[in-house]
Amino acid sequence: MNLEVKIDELTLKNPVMPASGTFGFGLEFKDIFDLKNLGALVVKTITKNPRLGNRPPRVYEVSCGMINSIGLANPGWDYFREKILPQIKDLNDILILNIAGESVEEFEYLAREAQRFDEIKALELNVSCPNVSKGGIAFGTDLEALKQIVSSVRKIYSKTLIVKLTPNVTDITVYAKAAENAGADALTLINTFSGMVIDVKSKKPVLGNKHGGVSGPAIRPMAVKMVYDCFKAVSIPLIGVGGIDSKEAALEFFLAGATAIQVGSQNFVEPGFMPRLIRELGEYLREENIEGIAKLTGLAHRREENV
Amino acid sequence: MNLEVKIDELTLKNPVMPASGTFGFGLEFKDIFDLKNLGALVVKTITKNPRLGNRPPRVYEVSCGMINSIGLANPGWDYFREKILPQIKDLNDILILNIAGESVEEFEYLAREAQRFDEIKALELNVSCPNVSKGGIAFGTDLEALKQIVSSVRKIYSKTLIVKLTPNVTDITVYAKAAENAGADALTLINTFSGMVIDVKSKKPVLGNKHGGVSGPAIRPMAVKMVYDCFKAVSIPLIGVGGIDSKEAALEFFLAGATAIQVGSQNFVEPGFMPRLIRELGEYLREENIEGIAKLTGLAHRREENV
Amino acid sequence: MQDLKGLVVENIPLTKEIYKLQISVPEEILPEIIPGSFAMLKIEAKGVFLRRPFSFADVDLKTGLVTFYIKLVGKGTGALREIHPGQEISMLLPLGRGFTVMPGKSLLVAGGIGIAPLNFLAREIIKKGGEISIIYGVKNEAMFIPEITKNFKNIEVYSEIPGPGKKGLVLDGLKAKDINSYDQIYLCGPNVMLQAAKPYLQNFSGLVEVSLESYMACGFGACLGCVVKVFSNNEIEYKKVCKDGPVFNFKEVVL
Amino acid sequence: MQDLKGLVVENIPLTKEIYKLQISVPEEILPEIIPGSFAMLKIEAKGVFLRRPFSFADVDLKTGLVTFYIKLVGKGTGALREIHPGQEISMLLPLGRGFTVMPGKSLLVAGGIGIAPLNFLAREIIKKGGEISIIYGVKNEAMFIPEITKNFKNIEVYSEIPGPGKKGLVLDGLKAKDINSYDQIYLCGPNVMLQAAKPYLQNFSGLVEVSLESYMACGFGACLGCVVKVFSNNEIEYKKVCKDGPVFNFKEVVL
Ligand SMILES: Cc1cc2nc3c(=O)[nH]c(=O)nc-3n(C[C@H](O)[C@H](O)[C@H](O)COP(=O)(O)OP(=O)(O)OC[C@H]3O[C@@H](n4cnc5c(N)ncnc54)[C@H](O)[C@@H]3O)c2cc1C
Ligand SMILES: Cc1cc2nc3c(=O)[nH]c(=O)nc-3n(C[C@H](O)[C@H](O)[C@H](O)COP(=O)(O)OP(=O)(O)OC[C@H]3O[C@@H](n4cnc5c(N)ncnc54)[C@H](O)[C@@H]3O)c2cc1C
Ligand SMILES: Cc1cc2nc3c(=O)[nH]c(=O)nc-3n(C[C@H](O)[C@H](O)[C@H](O)COP(=O)(O)O)c2cc1C
Ligand SMILES: Cc1cc2nc3c(=O)[nH]c(=O)nc-3n(C[C@H](O)[C@H](O)[C@H](O)COP(=O)(O)O)c2cc1C
Ligand code: FES
Ligand code: FES
Repeated sequence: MNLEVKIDELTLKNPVMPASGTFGFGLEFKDIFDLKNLGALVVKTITKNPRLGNRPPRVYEVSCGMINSIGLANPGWDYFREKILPQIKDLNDILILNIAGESVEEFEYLAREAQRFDEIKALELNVSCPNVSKGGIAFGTDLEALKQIVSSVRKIYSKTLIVKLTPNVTDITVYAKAAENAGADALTLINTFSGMVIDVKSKKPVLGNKHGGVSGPAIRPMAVKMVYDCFKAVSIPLIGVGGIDSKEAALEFFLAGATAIQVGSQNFVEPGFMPRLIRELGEYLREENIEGIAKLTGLAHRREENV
Repeated sequence: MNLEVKIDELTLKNPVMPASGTFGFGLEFKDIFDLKNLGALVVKTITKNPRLGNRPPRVYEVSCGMINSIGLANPGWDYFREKILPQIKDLNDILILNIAGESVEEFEYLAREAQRFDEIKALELNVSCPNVSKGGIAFGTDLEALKQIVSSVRKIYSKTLIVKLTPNVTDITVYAKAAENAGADALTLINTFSGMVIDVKSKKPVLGNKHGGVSGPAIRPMAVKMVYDCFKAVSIPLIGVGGIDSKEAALEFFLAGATAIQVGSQNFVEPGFMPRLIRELGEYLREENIEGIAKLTGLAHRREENV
Repeated sequence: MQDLKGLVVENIPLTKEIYKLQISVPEEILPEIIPGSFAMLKIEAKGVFLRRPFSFADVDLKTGLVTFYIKLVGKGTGALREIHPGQEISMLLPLGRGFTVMPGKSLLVAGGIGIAPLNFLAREIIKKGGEISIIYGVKNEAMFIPEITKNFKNIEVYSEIPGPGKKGLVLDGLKAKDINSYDQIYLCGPNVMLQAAKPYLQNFSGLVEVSLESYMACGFGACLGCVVKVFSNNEIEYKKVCKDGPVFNFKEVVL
Repeated sequence: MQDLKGLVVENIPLTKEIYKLQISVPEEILPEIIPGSFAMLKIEAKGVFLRRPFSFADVDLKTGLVTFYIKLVGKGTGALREIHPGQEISMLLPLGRGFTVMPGKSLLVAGGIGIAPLNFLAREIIKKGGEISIIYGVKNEAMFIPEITKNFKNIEVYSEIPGPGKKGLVLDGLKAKDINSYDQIYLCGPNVMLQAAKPYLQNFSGLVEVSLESYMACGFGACLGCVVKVFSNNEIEYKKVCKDGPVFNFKEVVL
């Protein structure tokens, strides 16, 4: 039984990878499992300059999920390149660098840098973070900006280019098509939903930054629908993410049209979840006598026609 | 302690009402409590012609909520007027008729009819149902269509006009302002989030109509944020709805900017929830020594400035 | 309908997949509970939002106990299995339109956990002086409730794979009967069983009633979620399983 | 850090608001648990998604038991109170950077449930031959853990409203001491207490350590959610309470 999947030119030994920002740089998880088990390693978003991130509190629980306003806290590209990249480059064969910029130029700068490092196998453009005031989600909801970023980076970056979209739009397929046309090799669907929690005692928003991004099982039905809709709209591979906390949840994404999946918030609740999921997916294929996980991609569409 | 709130010209004895479609025509709840206790009675969406609704399954559980694809099943205006209105007109002083149309003309037709009935105190326009192929959410996400419906109905309907918006848009404040400018007296925020659940066994979407609308506590942080954002954007009263399942949840909406609130899915789980909520809100005001519930509206905004 | 608290009195496994839950409920409500009616139980567990519907499998007017036979299928029924005697449980009840109890000879056809409401119905028919025969088909040992066969004399058990009773399907049992010797027939079981039985009962002249299942959000007619297609008065209609049913005229139901 | 299953051995109420949870954990992990470190407990209850952090209040190397003192504040701590001896609980442990145990005379300043890690620290200091004094301030009777005062000789209790010990705040206790007679000071308590103590300890020349709380999603440095402002090397930085702390140099923390 075969867990291998292909994203553009990359062959992942299995379709399971961490969602950016929920796995640090992987180092925190080394005690729990061997990161070589993962299909790929996706790091926390890196920006050109270091970012402190938003003021705390930055995380809070919500019904069946959590809300965060980390605000892309990260040590910046130079520090990452010098101090972190050497530590993590051998943790997994496929290292995916997630980047964000406050301007097209910053995206270009980072793409140019990433292009130089063989150990970086793919870029994931975060045009969808709801927690930064400049850039962030604004790029992800502004169709023209999205096209410009993707096509500019495409010109510079010749390896696998993944674009991560925000769900906070009227019709995500429009953005998916735009990213595809601008040269994306794959899409990650989705980032967090914009939300807010108000503390009844203090009568103020709980988060220091007032609003944040909602993740976890609460957003899964929306994420699945977006993968399903985009599967019909584009022909590049989709990486599904949003509330995956079980084998069944992961399978929903494959059936909806995902080629691979990312695990986010569940990593906090169960740091050993990803290796368990990989094992369970393998068992599932065996039990169901399905030759490869890739056979599941988009199956919910085909079944429909026979109803 | 005063639970009274004003929505346009209407004075509600308390700010709690059912969300359309989760309370039938109120008749199913008569065994459980006296509907006179409610601030208002909002009925299931009525359309011009009867609608069977979508094929089953039409409801399913999701993490911290549910998904539905009822598809505005209803007996149509004529039946409603003849058979149902007489039965329910005395259940509560403030009867709010929720309507949807497949065209502007249908909205106009229903508004003209509603205008004739004194027992109907307000209209709530459902331009946001994700479960019908014609009209429905398309109106709610198309700014021009929204303006046209609201202004057409406004010309015909002189009583309180409420517009219920969909959350499935990039920026809800744009729609809120458009509805306000087109003559809405109040806004209901929000309808369900578009979503999908896939059955892993059958490898097909669970719902007969494939996708549906997600409601319940899962969507609350998004709903609260939308109320918060719209409170800054418009000056007409807001009716908050989305995942209210406790006094604390209701208070979040008031603090974010709601003048009144609606309870949806929780009515299914605890049919006596609304009278309990009304009682608990009264107790809360007493304990906190707050003179009236209206004092809470938007307080999270004011507090912020003092940080 | 009332929303009230019951007190769990017993919760024991009967087989690997089925357990029996007995709950003490307030006396006033007991007379309203009839065969075919059901309750929506509130299960306080991680990941369970909606209530879950279960048919009354028995009511004891003397002890004030109601019985449910529950098959383990997912998180709700999994969590409910852990509820302890002495714990309270919130229940909406009684719900739905029950069976029409009729005099004469009745044939009861149960598939799997479909035996639950038919157990109650059988007792009620006998109490009212009627005669019953039961065909009780199960998949395997794990789906077979032994105490059912102790309750009734005229009961035939079929098992899909060799197990309790004869090997075979419910339909085999039905075919072995002279169905026209009965005055009415009642069914409850999975859709495949109902579909198989349908053509076979089409010409039966008496009353045929079926208790249906469907996914429910509210259980009392408010959400319109639980509908099934029914063909009556020459019209296709959607009817609510929770309120117009769960018991329907078998001949009118579009399966 | 390990993700392992502990076995609940005891779970008893100490006051109306505080309970004591004792869990048996695998032997190998015990030596890694130091005062100030904590565990993230997975609570299987309706509406609880994230784990919850609790400081070790004691570790018994002989019995393999770890002790937590838990204050009832919301749904997680509410559900955890219902966990029974014999049930398993998933725990991530040990987490965080603990206290620096030093020789000489130590003053421990606890506010409310802040006594939990300091109880462990006090035992450890004594074990290593150090001397301790404890100031233990509580709001009222319901926040006071009687067994703490049995554990230690040099302990003074203050209660905000008349209750156990003297009436007064932790700060009153601090003022009554000649703090310069101590070699180091350790604190754990609510922010108001820390803020009040801050100016008072600013000139103390020895080590002052504080164990901080903050809202945590992961507890092991992956989410960057739990940060506090720290002023060190002339720079304002955000540090992770879960990994860089929860124990910090009190003088560097921006409260
Ligand atoms: C009127 C009626 C009477 C019933 N009587 C009995 C009975 O006496 N004994 C018994 O064991 N079972 C009975 N059932 C079925 C029982 O309700 C489901 O097995 C149970 O709800 C499954 O819950 P779960 O959380 O374990 O499953 P889940 O994990 O939620 O899902 C497993 C499957 O169970 C079904 N299901 C889940 N929730 C519901 C729901 N709210 N309504 C309907 N189906 C659902 C779905 O098909 C789903 O795919 C009855 C159902 C109905 C409608
Ligand atoms: C390092 C550390 C050690 C702690 N040690 C103890 C201890 O020994 N004994 C003890 O009683 N308490 C301790 N706490 C506090 C304890 O974690 C919270 O009281 C608990 O998580 C509340 O959970 P809840 O579900 O009951 O509250 P909720 O209903 O979720 O919320 C109530 C309040 O509790 C706080 N809280 C909730 N979840 C968390 C979380 N994941 N992280 C931090 N704060 C949270 C928030 O301020 C929230 O407003 C510690 C906290 C930290 C960070
Ligand atoms: C604490 C936290 C931090 C995150 N940081 C990032 C980030 O830096 N870059 C990014 O692209 N997405 C970030 N995300 C979004 C996740 O990658 C993912 O898209 C989202 O959480 C949905 O997946 P989930 O429901 O499995 O958590 C973050 C999410 C969380 C919860
Ligand atoms: C079963 C169901 C049916 C609904 N039908 C309607 C409807 O007919 N008209 C409408 O405007 N909204 C309808 N809604 C949306 C609700 O009114 C409400 O906006 C939504 O459920 C969010 O609130 P909640 O989270 O409290 O359920 C329906 C929701 C549910 C769950
Ligand atoms: S379950 Fe809600 S109408 Fe039947
Ligand atoms: S709680 Fe996640 S980094 Fe500290």
